[in-house]
Amino acid sequence: MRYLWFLLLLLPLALSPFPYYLTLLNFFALSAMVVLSLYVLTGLAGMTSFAQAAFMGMGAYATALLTIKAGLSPWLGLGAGLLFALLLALLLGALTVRLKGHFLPLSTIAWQVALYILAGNLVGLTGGHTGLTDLPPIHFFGISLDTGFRYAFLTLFLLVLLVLALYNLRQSRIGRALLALRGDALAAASFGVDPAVLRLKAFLLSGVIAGLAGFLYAHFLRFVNPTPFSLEASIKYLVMAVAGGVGSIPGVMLGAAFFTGLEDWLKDLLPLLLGRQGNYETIGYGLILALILILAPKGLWPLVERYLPSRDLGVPKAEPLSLKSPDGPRGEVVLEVQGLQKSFGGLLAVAGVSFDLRRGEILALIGPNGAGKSTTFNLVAGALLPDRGQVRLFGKEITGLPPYRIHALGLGRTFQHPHLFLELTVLENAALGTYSRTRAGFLQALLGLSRREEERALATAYRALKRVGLESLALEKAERLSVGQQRLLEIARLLASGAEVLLLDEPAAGLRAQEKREFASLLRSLAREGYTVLIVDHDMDLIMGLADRVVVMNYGEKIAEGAPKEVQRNPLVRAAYLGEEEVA
Amino acid sequence: MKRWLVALLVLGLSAMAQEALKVGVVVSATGPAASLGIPEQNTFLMLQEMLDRTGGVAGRKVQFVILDDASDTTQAVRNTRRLVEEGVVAVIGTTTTPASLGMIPVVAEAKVPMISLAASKDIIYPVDAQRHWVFKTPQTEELMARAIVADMVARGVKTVAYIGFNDAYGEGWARFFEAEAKAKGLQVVVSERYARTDTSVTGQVLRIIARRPDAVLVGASGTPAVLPQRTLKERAYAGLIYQTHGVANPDFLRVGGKDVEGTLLPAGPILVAEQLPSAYPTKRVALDYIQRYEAKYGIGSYSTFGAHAWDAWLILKPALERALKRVDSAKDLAAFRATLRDEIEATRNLVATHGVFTFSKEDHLGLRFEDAAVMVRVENGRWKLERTFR
Amino acid sequence: MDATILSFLLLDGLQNGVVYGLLALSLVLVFAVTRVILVPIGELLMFAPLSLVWLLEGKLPGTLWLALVLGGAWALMARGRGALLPLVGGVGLFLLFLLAKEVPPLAYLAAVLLVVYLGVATYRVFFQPMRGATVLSLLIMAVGLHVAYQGLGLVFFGPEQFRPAPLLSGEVVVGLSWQGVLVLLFAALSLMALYLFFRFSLFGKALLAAAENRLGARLLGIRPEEAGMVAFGIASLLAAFSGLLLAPLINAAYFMGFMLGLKGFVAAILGGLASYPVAFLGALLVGFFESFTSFYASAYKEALVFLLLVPALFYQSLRARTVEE
Amino acid sequence: MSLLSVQGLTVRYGPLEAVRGVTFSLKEGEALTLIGPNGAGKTSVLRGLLGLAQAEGKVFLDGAEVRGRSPEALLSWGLVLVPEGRALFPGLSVEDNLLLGGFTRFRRRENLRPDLERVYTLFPRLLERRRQPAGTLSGGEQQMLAIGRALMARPRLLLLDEPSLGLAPLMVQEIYRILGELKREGTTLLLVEQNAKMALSLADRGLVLEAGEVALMGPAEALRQDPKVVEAYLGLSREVEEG
Repeated sequence: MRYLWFLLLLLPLALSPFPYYLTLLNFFALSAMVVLSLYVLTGLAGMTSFAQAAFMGMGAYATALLTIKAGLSPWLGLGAGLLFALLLALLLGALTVRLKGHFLPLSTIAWQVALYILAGNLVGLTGGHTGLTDLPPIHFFGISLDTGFRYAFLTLFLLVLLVLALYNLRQSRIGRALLALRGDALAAASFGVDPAVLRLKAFLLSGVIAGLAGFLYAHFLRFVNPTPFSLEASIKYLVMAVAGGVGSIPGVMLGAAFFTGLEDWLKDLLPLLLGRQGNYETIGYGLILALILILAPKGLWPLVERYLPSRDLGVPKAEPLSLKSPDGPRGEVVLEVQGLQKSFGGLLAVAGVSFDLRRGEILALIGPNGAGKSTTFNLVAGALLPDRGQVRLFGKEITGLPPYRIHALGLGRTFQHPHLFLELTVLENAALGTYSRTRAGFLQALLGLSRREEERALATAYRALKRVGLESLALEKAERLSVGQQRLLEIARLLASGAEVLLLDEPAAGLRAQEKREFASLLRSLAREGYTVLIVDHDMDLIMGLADRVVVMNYGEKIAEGAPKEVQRNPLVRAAYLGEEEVA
Repeated sequence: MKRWLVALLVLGLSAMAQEALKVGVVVSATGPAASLGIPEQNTFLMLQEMLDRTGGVAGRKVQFVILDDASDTTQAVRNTRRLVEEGVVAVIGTTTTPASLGMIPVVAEAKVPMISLAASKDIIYPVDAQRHWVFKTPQTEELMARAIVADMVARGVKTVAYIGFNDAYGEGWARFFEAEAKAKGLQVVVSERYARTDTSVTGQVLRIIARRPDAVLVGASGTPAVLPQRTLKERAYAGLIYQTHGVANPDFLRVGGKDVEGTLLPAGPILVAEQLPSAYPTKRVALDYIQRYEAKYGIGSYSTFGAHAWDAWLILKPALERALKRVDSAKDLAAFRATLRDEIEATRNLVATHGVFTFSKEDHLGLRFEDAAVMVRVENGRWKLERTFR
Repeated sequence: MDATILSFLLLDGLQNGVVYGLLALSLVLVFAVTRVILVPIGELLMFAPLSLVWLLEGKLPGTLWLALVLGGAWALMARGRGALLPLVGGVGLFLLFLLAKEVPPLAYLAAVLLVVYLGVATYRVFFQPMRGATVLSLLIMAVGLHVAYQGLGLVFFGPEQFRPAPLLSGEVVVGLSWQGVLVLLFAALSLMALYLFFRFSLFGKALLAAAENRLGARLLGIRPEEAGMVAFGIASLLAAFSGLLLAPLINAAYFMGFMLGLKGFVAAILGGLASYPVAFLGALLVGFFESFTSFYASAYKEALVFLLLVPALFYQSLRARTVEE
Repeated sequence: MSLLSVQGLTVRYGPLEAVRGVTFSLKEGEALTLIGPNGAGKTSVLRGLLGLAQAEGKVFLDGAEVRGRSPEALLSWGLVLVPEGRALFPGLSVEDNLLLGGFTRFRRRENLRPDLERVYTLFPRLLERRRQPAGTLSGGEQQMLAIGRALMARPRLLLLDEPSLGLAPLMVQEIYRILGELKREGTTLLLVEQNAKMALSLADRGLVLEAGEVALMGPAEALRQDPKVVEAYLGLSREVEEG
């Protein structure tokens, strides 16, 4: 299917009688590369950049300087261009990817403006605003790519390769992790994703892609000056991406094609409509953009996509990854919590809680709303930093480690509200669990070298789905699942991750009676296999029949611990739950 | 699909207008250079009307295909390719230097003659394989800087400060003016930049005043050139203030008002056509243009920029006539374009509004300093001829 | 540098800074209430003096037709009783413009009302239908409108600058014109008015409430679309007045607005897009910084002004609490 | 005639049904409580009722069907919600928060002073802190403020979502004392609670929600004694089947 993109290479042949349309085609390809870099950044990683044109500029100026001033081959220029774009991305990324929310896009505006002015004023180096002329054309096996026709083959070929590479990326563990990161950094981190590092890598990739577009731009125009690398240009690319639909590859490509064509089309049309020459394109451009945003807030592509057949991936058949099944003596202490304390503002949410978790048991942490259960849970899982106290996993201190490190040691968690990625399939959601058990990096993913590992990861995920009984829904989008199924999917994701200690945060909330019973029996059988479960819940009905031991909390303190029956009779517990008169 | 339709439409239209000779025009009708580009565009619209009335060139209709580049390089290149494809015999434009530079490889590749309307010498110098196809009508900054520096020297100026746009225009002027000034023994004490959109240049002006230069040159175009001058006045700067020919439009006087009284600037002679001595070669042609332009767009509406466009046509028209005699444009467009280029290069002593053009293999500007520049002073809200260099 | 230069630079920075400040306040207000980063505020600012110039020359500016068209769209979208406001407003505006030709006091009023009407209509027609969209989509919409309005500005007013006569001419002292004093006074006055509005008027508080907690405000009957209209109204009002007062000093033109808006935006970000006083102080900082960089390194001025953002963004990002589950 | 009548209310979040076919009604002056464990759909009932979530089913106020539900429209009828999490304006002062509670009435040029005084009489603590930003109040005080703010709108029917959530027991008792007082004054209450005992001690009738459906409905006293309710909360008798 995806190889159909190679059909784009037929376009220059079809358009060869119309050199102007070849030019448009080249510009489309260049814009498409830049918006693809935005796809990586915004569509996958959830960051927004107003500095893509600056990365282009890096690629363009690097090759211009090398080829004009040093007389070197454009191919060396390409290397230099990519390197410079990468260095810039590294610098900006290191400084900015940790910025939160809208701070990141705003800081890219600052970089963009600053770099533009730098390019315009370092006259000796960059030729200033006037620019550098007379770039040599690219030679390819002795053929000079000096016409729009020939150049279109190069740009389109690279574009198609890029598209395919990005499809590979999207289908890989990295793509999944990026999407997860965009939707929910905490959930991603709890499956071994280091958010800052992965974001930085996405930023680098995006910068390099834009740099490549810049290189191609420079040798196509054979002239560089700062205007094509201005804030306005960056905004234009962002507009293309968002209007087309930044969440998918065809979406951004559609945006690039639409807006590349639109301006010219408006140039033809508006004078006819208005009976006057010139000046009206920008107005029409702005208004059409406004219309798209109002009528199709997610971009044009989702409108088109509806009418396209969706493709069926099929069930993975490869050999699952070899995960070590839980072993070790039952009853051995796997998780040790000592004197945990955490306060928010002045409020002491957890006041010195200690308990042990033993292999193969189901321990329930219960208590009324606001008792500090969830906080305790998050402290153990690494989502919060404790003020005091210690947590040891398999005898190893994990206090204060980030979630992605803790996960690697064999602890997995679910969330109070299922943290799933609704636009991904059930299978992909489960496969996210395998992130820390797989190795492929960005480069392997892009080049499609991680396919085997990927298939095994999917097979692992599928096996986990089978284990919880969701295999029939594997290819559905996760948004179609009921609450109960979502909870099961979270468990499947845990199982696929190879974690042995499962921390479940209110897994039964919102389940119907029958679902609860099934859920309970699943947990019990997991415990029998040697998994260890810590469960936080309100649902006494479930807990009392399920847990081996219960720890009861109220007002941040542990008020009781023991077998369910004992705990039920504890007057402190009754008071806490039913609001019966307190027994002092 | 849509592109095909458009392409077919374009082809169809061109088939219908088989008779017409198409001349491509790229101007900056929007964007930062719009104040220069719009009079150029107006001139072509006016020319189109005239040609439609008079029946064109050598019995052939002429159609100007005018495209706006929004002062943007990429857009200019796209426009140029488009014009080339639409079968234009020549391209005129564009308004700004960087965009014109960007167009050069395109016209060279397509082998179409081009007449730029932008300032920089880089556009036509050196005449290499690519610039073989490129000519231009406006005076270069180098030429105008020569006029300014000559005037400064004549007035005994020793030290001079420069403040110009932070763009290609300001940069080009800084480059050529500072070189020329140094060559003539002037000392450039400070060189500042500001943006067209700046709302204040107090910092730059204070820095200039602190160096007490004998004269200040403002390297800016259009009404934004007023701001530094007014700030200099407000800060009681008493020295001479020079502007470039980029301000030679009525709006500069309108916005500048009292603040720009006494400003000195080099300009194409057309700016003060009426005041030129009757022997001045360009006077008649210039007055003719002014009269036509004002008849269409109103009294006092003409600027020197539109006249560059007019000059381009004055050059192109006889070249077209000559080329039409040699080659049939309908049969062999490529040959016609090449011939047209040769005929443009063969232009000798062509009297236009801004000077007398004589092209050669080495010189694609073709203007002589003596004819092409005069010094003008603003007096009582009007342009006053200060001196000619003849 | 000596004391004279220092004082000139400070004065210059102050005068620019207060205008950025007013724009920053408008941007913060609009962002807090509607999550829109109002990029076209610069165009609104420029429309006021340019429309005024046209009126004083006895011509109807194109902005009037733009406002009326948007008002018509607003009326269509509002339907029912909601259409009354745009319809009555539009007719009133049109009549006022007919009366205000070459009548300076009326022309000033007309220019202000035009921009306010245009601002509110912009919200109703373009942003209100997008409620619930992401900040990024809203930003892209704002950018689209900026592009369209700037294009329209060129069509309506041509490429050159215009300089309406100052309300007060002459200089108080060297370096400070009476018009400049007027700008400072207006800034002080609007600051006070805004303070009083938010401090003492329940409507002002309702606006703050809508910005602090949308759900809470809805539950109390503060309609988000009304709050949005008021926020846009106030922002356009400030922009219109700033534009009218500033134009004689800086020469108004269609292309002048964007940078002004962007600098106000820088200031608003310095204030974290949340704090009014910090945003205003940030604006003064931008003004001073700009003034001094234009003295020391004029070519790199914009670069330096924008890089001023980077440490501020870092500080705010560090301060912003980690988002918990 | 009942003040509020809800028929077949179904609330959806995307494909999820959080509430299925819930029907109940409420007479003037009555207090009804919706109880049930977490995730049972209690809050969703309120959201659906107010038009804050996608909902089907009919809602009648004073016997007239409400169409085009929105919080603003229902507010003008006198239906006021104290939401979970309270949705206060933390940067505004206590008094400003209260005054904004009467925003719609203020627009009708009604005097808010007497109401303000009434709230201060009910919650003397708020009077002490009237100049403080709401964000600096303790949890209990914030809950008082949220209720006080709702009272400023002169509710005919006051909806409260988990007013005891996260509060210390003394504070919970204080809040319920005040709710009792409001009830005596004739305010109709619809109370969503997890704290079943507390809620049932206040309400006239109760409705137990389980997995989005009505499991039990009846007089509060009866529910209080009903072992099933205790069971639903503490799971005292039922054993989970092995499977």
